[in-house]
Amino acid sequence: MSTARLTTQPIDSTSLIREVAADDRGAIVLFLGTVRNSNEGRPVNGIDYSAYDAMAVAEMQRIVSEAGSRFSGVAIALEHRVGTLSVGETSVAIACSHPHRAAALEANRYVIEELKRRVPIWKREHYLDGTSEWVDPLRRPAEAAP
Amino acid sequence: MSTARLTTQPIDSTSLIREVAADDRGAIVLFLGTVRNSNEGRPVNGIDYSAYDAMAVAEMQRIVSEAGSRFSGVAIALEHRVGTLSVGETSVAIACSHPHRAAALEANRYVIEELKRRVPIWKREHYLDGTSEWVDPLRRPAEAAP
Amino acid sequence: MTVRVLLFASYADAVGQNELTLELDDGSVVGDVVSRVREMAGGRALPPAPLLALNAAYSTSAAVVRAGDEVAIIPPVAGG
Amino acid sequence: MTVRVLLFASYADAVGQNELTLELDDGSVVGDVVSRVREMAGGRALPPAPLLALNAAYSTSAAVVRAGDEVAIIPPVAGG
Repeated sequence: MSTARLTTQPIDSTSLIREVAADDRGAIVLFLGTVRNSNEGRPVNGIDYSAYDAMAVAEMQRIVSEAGSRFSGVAIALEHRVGTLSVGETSVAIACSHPHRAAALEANRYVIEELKRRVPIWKREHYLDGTSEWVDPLRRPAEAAP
Repeated sequence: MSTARLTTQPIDSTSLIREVAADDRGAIVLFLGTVRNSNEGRPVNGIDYSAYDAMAVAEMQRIVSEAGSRFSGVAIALEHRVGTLSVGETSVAIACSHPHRAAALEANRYVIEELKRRVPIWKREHYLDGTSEWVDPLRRPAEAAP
Repeated sequence: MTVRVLLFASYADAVGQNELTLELDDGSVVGDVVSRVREMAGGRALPPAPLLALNAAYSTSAAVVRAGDEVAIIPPVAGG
Repeated sequence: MTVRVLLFASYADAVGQNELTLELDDGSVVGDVVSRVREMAGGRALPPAPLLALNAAYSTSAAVVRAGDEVAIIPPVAGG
């Protein structure tokens, strides 16, 4: 009922929605994380995402499975992209469906918060001035992460 | 930055996402309400949605405007379909974007909850047994609404 | 004076009309429209204090109506 | 015994490698791997108590490692 995967290809959010849609589900919530053109005031022109692939997939699967226990009846499709992404491209997509809206919304939120907290994925931001840096979310205000 | 409208045509959720996407927005949240194949245990094969058109549009615009005040910087595209819908079809779509995920998720939730509470739209459910009924959400448990 | 009255969904079904015009005395309020509709055939299916709108915005029953206004009697909404 | 050690992102840059093998005494724990990596050139860029994984699941530094295990030293994650 739920899937989690890494991909090196552009994410097709419509196909994620199709994966979780079903006639007994009245609510579908899709979350897309996209590459922003700036971070903490610095102009960004792209991000390299890398992962500890095997563990990232395992951890993503654990998260969707936990969400399935917390929000009984939810179906989830989770996909995270790795590689070099340009501004505006989707890095992560989460589609959740449920008979009722509250669970679909809350399951989606659970998945994105847990993903950001514990899935071993890293990003190196490339700035317009030609420099680049590994992003460390612990070194900046929580509000700064998309 | 935000729009709200009624339509008699199938909702194109991809175009709603495009309306709110922008290079400075790291999070996009799409909510889809779809017609379920049952309600309170009764098999459903379709729903007629009708609206007090002028007021529904005005009220939807007030809601997205309120969301814009509560969640500064959010962009919202809200579309509700009226007419006869089959099981699985989308009756309402809400796309919210924001630089950060929390505001995008919370704005989306605000819009769907307020829409259900106050936008003058009604639905007549058609059941598999050939009967039909106006839906009155006040007469049944809150959990029963999608 | 004349006002336009809109009925929807189950209320329109009960009264058998979705739009009508009423002649009201000057100084009438939105609640007077409800009383008049409830006196019509089928009108008792409407609650005594339904949701109301005046010119496409929610209104109290005490709001004063003017010639040409549009009053809507709003059944429990069920959008989404 | 031999264990495989994985480094990522800023930690891999600091040490100049993303994968290495270490010879450890029997009974060694995951924390011993961190100590050994911190003794390597560039290793002081790693914190003394980083996030750790043993065979692709989060682990404490006290977990015992066995021959053939895969230990990963995990920089602050930044997915999404």
